[in-house]
Amino acid sequence: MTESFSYVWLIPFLPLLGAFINVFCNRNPRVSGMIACVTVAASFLLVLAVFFQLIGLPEEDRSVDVVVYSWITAGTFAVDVAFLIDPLSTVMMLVVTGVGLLIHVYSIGYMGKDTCCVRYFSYLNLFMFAMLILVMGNNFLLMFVGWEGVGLCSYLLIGFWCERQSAANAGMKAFVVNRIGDFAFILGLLLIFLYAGSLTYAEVFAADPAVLAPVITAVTLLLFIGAMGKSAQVPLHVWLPDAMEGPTPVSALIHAATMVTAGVYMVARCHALFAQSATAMTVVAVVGAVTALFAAYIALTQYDIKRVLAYSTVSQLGYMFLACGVGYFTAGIFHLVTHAFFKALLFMGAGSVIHALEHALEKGRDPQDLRNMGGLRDLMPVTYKSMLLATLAIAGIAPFAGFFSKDLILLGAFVNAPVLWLVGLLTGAMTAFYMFRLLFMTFGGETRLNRDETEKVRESSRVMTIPLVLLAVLSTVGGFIGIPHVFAEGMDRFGGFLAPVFSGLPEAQVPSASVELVLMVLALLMAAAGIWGAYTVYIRGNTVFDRLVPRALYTLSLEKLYVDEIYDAVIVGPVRKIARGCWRILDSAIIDGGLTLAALTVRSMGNAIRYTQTGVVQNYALIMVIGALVVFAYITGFLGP
Amino acid sequence: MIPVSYYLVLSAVLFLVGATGVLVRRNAIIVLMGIELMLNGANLSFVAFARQFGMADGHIYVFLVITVAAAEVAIGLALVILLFRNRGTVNIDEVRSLRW
Amino acid sequence: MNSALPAINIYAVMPQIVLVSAATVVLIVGLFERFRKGIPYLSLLLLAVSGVVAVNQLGRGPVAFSDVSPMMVMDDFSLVATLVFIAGAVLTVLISISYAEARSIDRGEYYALLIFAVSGMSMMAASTDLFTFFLGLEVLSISLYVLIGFEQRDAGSNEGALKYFLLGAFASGFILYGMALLYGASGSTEYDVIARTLGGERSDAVNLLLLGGLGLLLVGIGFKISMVPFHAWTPDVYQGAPTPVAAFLSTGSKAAAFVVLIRLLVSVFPGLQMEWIPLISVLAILTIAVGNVVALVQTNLKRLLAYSSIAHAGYMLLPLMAGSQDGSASIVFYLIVYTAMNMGAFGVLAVLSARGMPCATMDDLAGLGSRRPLLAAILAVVLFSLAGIPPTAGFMAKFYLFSALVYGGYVELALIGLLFSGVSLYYYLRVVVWMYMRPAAEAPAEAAGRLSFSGMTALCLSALAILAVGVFPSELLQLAEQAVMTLP
Amino acid sequence: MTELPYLSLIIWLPVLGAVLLLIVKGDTAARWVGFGVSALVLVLFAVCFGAFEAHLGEPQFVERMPWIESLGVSYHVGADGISILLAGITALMWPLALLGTWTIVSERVRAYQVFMLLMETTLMGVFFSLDLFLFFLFWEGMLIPMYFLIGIWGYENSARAALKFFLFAVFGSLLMLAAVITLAFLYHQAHGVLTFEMAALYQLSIPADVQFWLALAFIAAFAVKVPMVPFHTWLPDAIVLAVVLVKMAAYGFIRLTLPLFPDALVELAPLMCAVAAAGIVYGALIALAQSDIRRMIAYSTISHAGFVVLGVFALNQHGIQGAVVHIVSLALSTGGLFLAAMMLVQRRNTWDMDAYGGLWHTIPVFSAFLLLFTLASVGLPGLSSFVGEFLILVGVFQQNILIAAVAATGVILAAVYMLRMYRKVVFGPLTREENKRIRDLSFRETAVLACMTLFIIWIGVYPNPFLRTMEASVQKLLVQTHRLAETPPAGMVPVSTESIPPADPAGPGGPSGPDATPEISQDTR
Repeated sequence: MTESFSYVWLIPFLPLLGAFINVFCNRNPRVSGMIACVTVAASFLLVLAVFFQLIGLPEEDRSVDVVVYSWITAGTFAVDVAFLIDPLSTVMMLVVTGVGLLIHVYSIGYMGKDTCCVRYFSYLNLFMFAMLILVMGNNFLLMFVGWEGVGLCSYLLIGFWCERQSAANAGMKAFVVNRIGDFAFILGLLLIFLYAGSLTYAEVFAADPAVLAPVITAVTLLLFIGAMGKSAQVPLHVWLPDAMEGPTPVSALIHAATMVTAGVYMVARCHALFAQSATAMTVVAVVGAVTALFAAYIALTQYDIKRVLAYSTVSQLGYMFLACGVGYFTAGIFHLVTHAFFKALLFMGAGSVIHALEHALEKGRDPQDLRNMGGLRDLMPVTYKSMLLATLAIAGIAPFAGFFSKDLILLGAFVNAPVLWLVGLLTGAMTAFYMFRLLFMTFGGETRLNRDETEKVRESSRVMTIPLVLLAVLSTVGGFIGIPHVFAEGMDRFGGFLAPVFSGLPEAQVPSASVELVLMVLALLMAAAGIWGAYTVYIRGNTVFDRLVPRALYTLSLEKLYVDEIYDAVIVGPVRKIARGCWRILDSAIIDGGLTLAALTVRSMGNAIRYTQTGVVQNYALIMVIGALVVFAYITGFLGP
Repeated sequence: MIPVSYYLVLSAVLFLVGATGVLVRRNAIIVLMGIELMLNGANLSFVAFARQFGMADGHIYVFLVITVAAAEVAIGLALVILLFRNRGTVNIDEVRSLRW
Repeated sequence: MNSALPAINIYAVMPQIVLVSAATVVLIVGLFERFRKGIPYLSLLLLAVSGVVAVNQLGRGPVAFSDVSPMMVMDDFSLVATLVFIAGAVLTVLISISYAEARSIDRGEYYALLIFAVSGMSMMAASTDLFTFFLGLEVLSISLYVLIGFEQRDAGSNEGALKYFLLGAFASGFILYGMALLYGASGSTEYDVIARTLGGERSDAVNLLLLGGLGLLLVGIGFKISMVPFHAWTPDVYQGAPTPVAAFLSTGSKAAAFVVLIRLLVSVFPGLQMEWIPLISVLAILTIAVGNVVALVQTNLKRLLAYSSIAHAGYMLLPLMAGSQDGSASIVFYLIVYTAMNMGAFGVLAVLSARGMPCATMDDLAGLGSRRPLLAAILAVVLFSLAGIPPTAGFMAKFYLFSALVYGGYVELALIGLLFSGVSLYYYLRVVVWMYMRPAAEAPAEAAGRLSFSGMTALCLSALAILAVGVFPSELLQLAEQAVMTLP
Repeated sequence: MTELPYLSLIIWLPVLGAVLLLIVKGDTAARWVGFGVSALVLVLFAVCFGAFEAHLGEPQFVERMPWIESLGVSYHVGADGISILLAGITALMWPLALLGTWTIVSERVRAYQVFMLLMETTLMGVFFSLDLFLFFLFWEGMLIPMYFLIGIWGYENSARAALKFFLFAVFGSLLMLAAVITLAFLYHQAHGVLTFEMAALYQLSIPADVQFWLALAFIAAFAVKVPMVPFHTWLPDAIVLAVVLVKMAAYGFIRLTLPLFPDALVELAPLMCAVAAAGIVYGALIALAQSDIRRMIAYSTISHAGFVVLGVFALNQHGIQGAVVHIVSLALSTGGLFLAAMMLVQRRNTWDMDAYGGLWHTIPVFSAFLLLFTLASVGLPGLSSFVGEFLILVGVFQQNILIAAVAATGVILAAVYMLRMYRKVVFGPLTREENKRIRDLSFRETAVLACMTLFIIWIGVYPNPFLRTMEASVQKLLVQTHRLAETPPAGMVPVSTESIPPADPAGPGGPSGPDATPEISQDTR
């Protein structure tokens, strides 16, 4: 059994090899992209092989541990480098390598002209390696390796144009915020090891619930804090919008399709633990819902095309956590997959636009600012059409991919926590609004480019548009892998495939078919309302909302609820002050100063005694006599014992 | 017969007078004399004790001490002369260039 | 008194006789101007001869000068001490040669007095009677008075000599008075008799005399070893004296006084332990403290070494408290090592100043590491040894000394001593800082030419000895143990 | 076991090299001699390591001969799993350091090589000594070369720094000396034999209160050198050799403090853990406020050293093994970081972070290496530090969850200060004219850093060879350490039977939340 999967180590290894070759053996920018793509493609093929091999197995055997070597062994602590092949990891591998491959190809077009593209592709390959380690690892520690590895690549890629101060800062912010999550994650791992005595999934999940019972809430919450960092959940979301400083394909790959979903994957992977703690589940669901709403609210007013998408990503990730929190892990993963399709597509489309405008716009005009766009529909038809499909998908319009996954989530929320369902519904409307706002401002209406600029705008090259088209197809039909029961019994292939993984969970409550249908219609209506709103405002130029919505609400959204400023004031500033204080006051003044004072005291004693040495011989004699008298008096008993 | 303690007291007084002389007189010659006085105080004790014990060694010691003292004084006077040559003074409290 | 002449064993005083004769020969030969250049080498030869004589007698067991009234004894203790003195004198002669020539004090008397001083010290070491001790002390002191003031034209030398003379004679007065009291208490000045008196029943008056005598002796000996508060002369005299003489003063005369102190406290006055142990421990700690703390603020090198020598005297006082053979042996070992160290330290200064290079303050040493690498390296070794850092002999000596103290049950004293020796590092290392880590302010106008060969020989010998003993101390340790074996 | 006295050769060969250096003329020749000798030591060590039998846990390659018999001192050396690892990293680092500073040290080259070789001797001596006196001798003797290395080849204010360091170190070791003597004395009292053999002294049973004071004295010596807050203020001025000292001092803790004073540890270990954890945060915070690269690295070392101490005083297999791995990795990562920084400073002559910026495009190779060392210091999984840090945390977690949590915040802060440095130095716009002309690393420099990188990655990816080497020795040490103490050696027996706390009566899944962690920590004890 295990032997038949013994090749899986190649899956992460090949991209690593690609990175290695690009770093050490290759100086040619043209070849670098090829190397990167070929290695990822090879990985993708291997993943497909894994997938089919897995399908060929009976359901109960679809979980295979492949041990590569023993990694850390110290006393009772033993962790292997070993991979877990099961439906969940296979789905993730498919998404990572599949979407990753498309983005790699797209990158050739997007980054091919950059002087540093060798470096770029090696980072990208390194990222694939880390991400695959994350999803394939069969224990928490290996997951953590990937977890930090993707963080590192994210850091490097966000700061890819490091000569820009803002990029450098954004990279660091991403890494540090992630570290805060990782801190909790590590503590979670330590707690697990302390109580369960192992970090291997199989052993931890199979352990007697009583073993972890005393700390299960703590463990799951700590793990979830880690997930919040990685998946940019409120309040640790602040790094993701800034992360848009990186090249756009990076945003597509890392900050939309794969890395940010690691948190969701982790929660799903640990469903056995989360399910044991009602508190943790509630927290996950509430944080997810709040994040979804919160980010959607901010996205409503942003003008930077990538920032809108970034907040949208945060919001969609919120949906996924909401799904997990209400026990619909399958739905969460489903949304993860469809989101990977359409959000990658959206980013790549945005990249295509930015790429075109970069060359066209006059100096000083921001190619990412929606206010500098408009009317690009005819100039960039492929981009426009694919983005339209993706926008429909994310808005949850049937029968595009997002509809099915989001529907399942809302269903779960409705069954378990109606309040959260309302939040989700509202968010859906907002999502439709801001996404169509983006679409209309970019492609619709009158162009805001001047004539010279307009003439320079070109549709992107094939190498960029083909991935767009492919993803557009996936965004359109991707939802059909998980058709709900109401429409066709037994067509939920996706749920069926993942079922063995989540088999340990209690059976989910399913409302009646009619309720389900009503919910769908409601969701669709909300989406339609959002689209209508966007159309009214941005195509028709109706100012009805300006009058309806209080100014403060608008500003609050535009200024991203001042979260960065609050952090600066509450955390960053004080920490800096404390650090300086520790240094200047505690370290320099008190500790070092105290030592100096001690030294000075001794020295001044020395000086005091030194100046009794007057040079006058009779003084010396006097000292002697006094000493002699004391000695004499003492020893003959006049003085002492 | 004068008891031995009288001699001892006298010797102690001599010793202390000599020591006081060393401490308070500025003239190097007189300081030297103070030291001689101290030694003689000790000598007196020796003699007194020797007399009390009826032994000769104490007396012999005194002779030896007197010889040693003479040698010391010779050196001392030479040093004082050198001092006078170098500095033109025999006041020892003015000799204080080596200090601190 | 016995009417017959007491049987005399002339071999018992052989080393002293050889030394005195040697001094006399040097004195006489020194009268002839034409031998002037050869005098130091003659002195070296004669010192070597006396050394051979002393070595020859090692291990022969105690031999008393006379059965009736021993006066002096030749045992391993006195022989080892004599050998240390001779070694110190040899080194002193070696570093004196160029120094004396440069200062025009290279006269026969200089070396003769040096050997006289050694004979005095040897006499002190061998004495078993307060009176021979006193005579040895005076021979030593009178030689030193002259040696310190040997640079007649130099006001500093003169002042130093006068101070040492006045205070030394003052201290002699104390010693003599103390001797008188002890004589009064026991009817004799022999150590054995005094010890017996202490051992038997004794009246209050006798006890008072004994205690007073001991106290006054301690004052006098304390003066010689620069024990606080009888130390005040040390820096002034070291600073004023010709540098080789200061070296000799800081090693030989101090060692001689220590040898006597060991003999007195360990074999004569153990009966009064209750009285002198607290006293000596307080004074030892005071000595260590004052020496180290004041040395911290010194910039004049000779004064710095003077205070350092005060501090070292303090360390050496400590194991007396242990009262064990280990304790005495550790002092002997320390004295040997200390002689090599201080000879090295003063020797470097002597060699430097012999070539007209200024070496009064630390500033003068700036950049020595690059100007005179060998000399600087030697001084560094010596200073690290003085500080007690392995792999130098200084560390072994300190280790042995503090071990003895701890084994004697005085952990607190050991701790205090160790802490102050930590303080001492500051000033030793400051010298190293100046030598290696400060550039010379301006290239000093040095007299061109090589450093004196003899001086460098002495310095290399010291440094090598320090390192060798630091790594292989066994032989020397055994010697020290053997030396104290015959002490009761 | 073997024909050659390998350990003595390893210890004394550098001294021979130093003597040889006194003869050779010329800077280049001196460099080659220094490098050659240290490389030879490395080769010898490799042979030794190859013959080492890890499963034994006993000292191997033992040499023993009488030395100072009257003091009960013998020349007794041997290597067990812990010492061989630490000696190994020393043997590896020395040729690399000499090669790395080939041109950085351009003044008094010969003396530099001499002192470096002498220091190698003392370090090896410390690691291989099985006699307490011998250990102390090497321990103290190291101060001399170290003093000169800091004082002469250090950076600004180096003379003062050297003096400060020396005083700190000596005060610590003098206390230890007193304790060493006392130990021998106690042994003499109990058994009538004067000896400094560590193995013999381990067997000594000492009253708990005496143990307490002796342990404090030993700790003082080691804490100063690690350095632990608040005995650290010498470090920022004398950073040059910080990494070496961490190694030594931690070794001292492991080799001496633990097995000699088991009873005292019951009281002292939690205290040490707490101080170490505080030090981690404290050092990291101050590193955060630095704009001088050297001082930043210094304070980061203080922080990392806190981890090492924490691991040691976790008193279990995980903690100690983690500590040793962390020491090794510290030598590589912080050593590499500092070496790289020195190379940069050699080119630009300033330690101020703000004087750099935008180096990525001018000197990419350097930037890549600096990144790697930065990440290793940050504790990125897959690189060496992570293994050590994680094992340490595993170890400490079993003792006290709160302390472990505090220590783990160091992980966050490390990322902040390290990346801040990296951002300032390498990222950002290239504004300064003089930064545009910096040369990238030469082949020699690249080779040195690449070699360190290789080991960093090796330990990160496959640390088991290292862990296995010391496993048996650490076990033996723990048996020794816990012989009298009441706490069972956690981590040595299967966790399933030992470490699982009794089920919490408060009930599973109760809304205890993260606040419950302090209570848990009490439960587990």
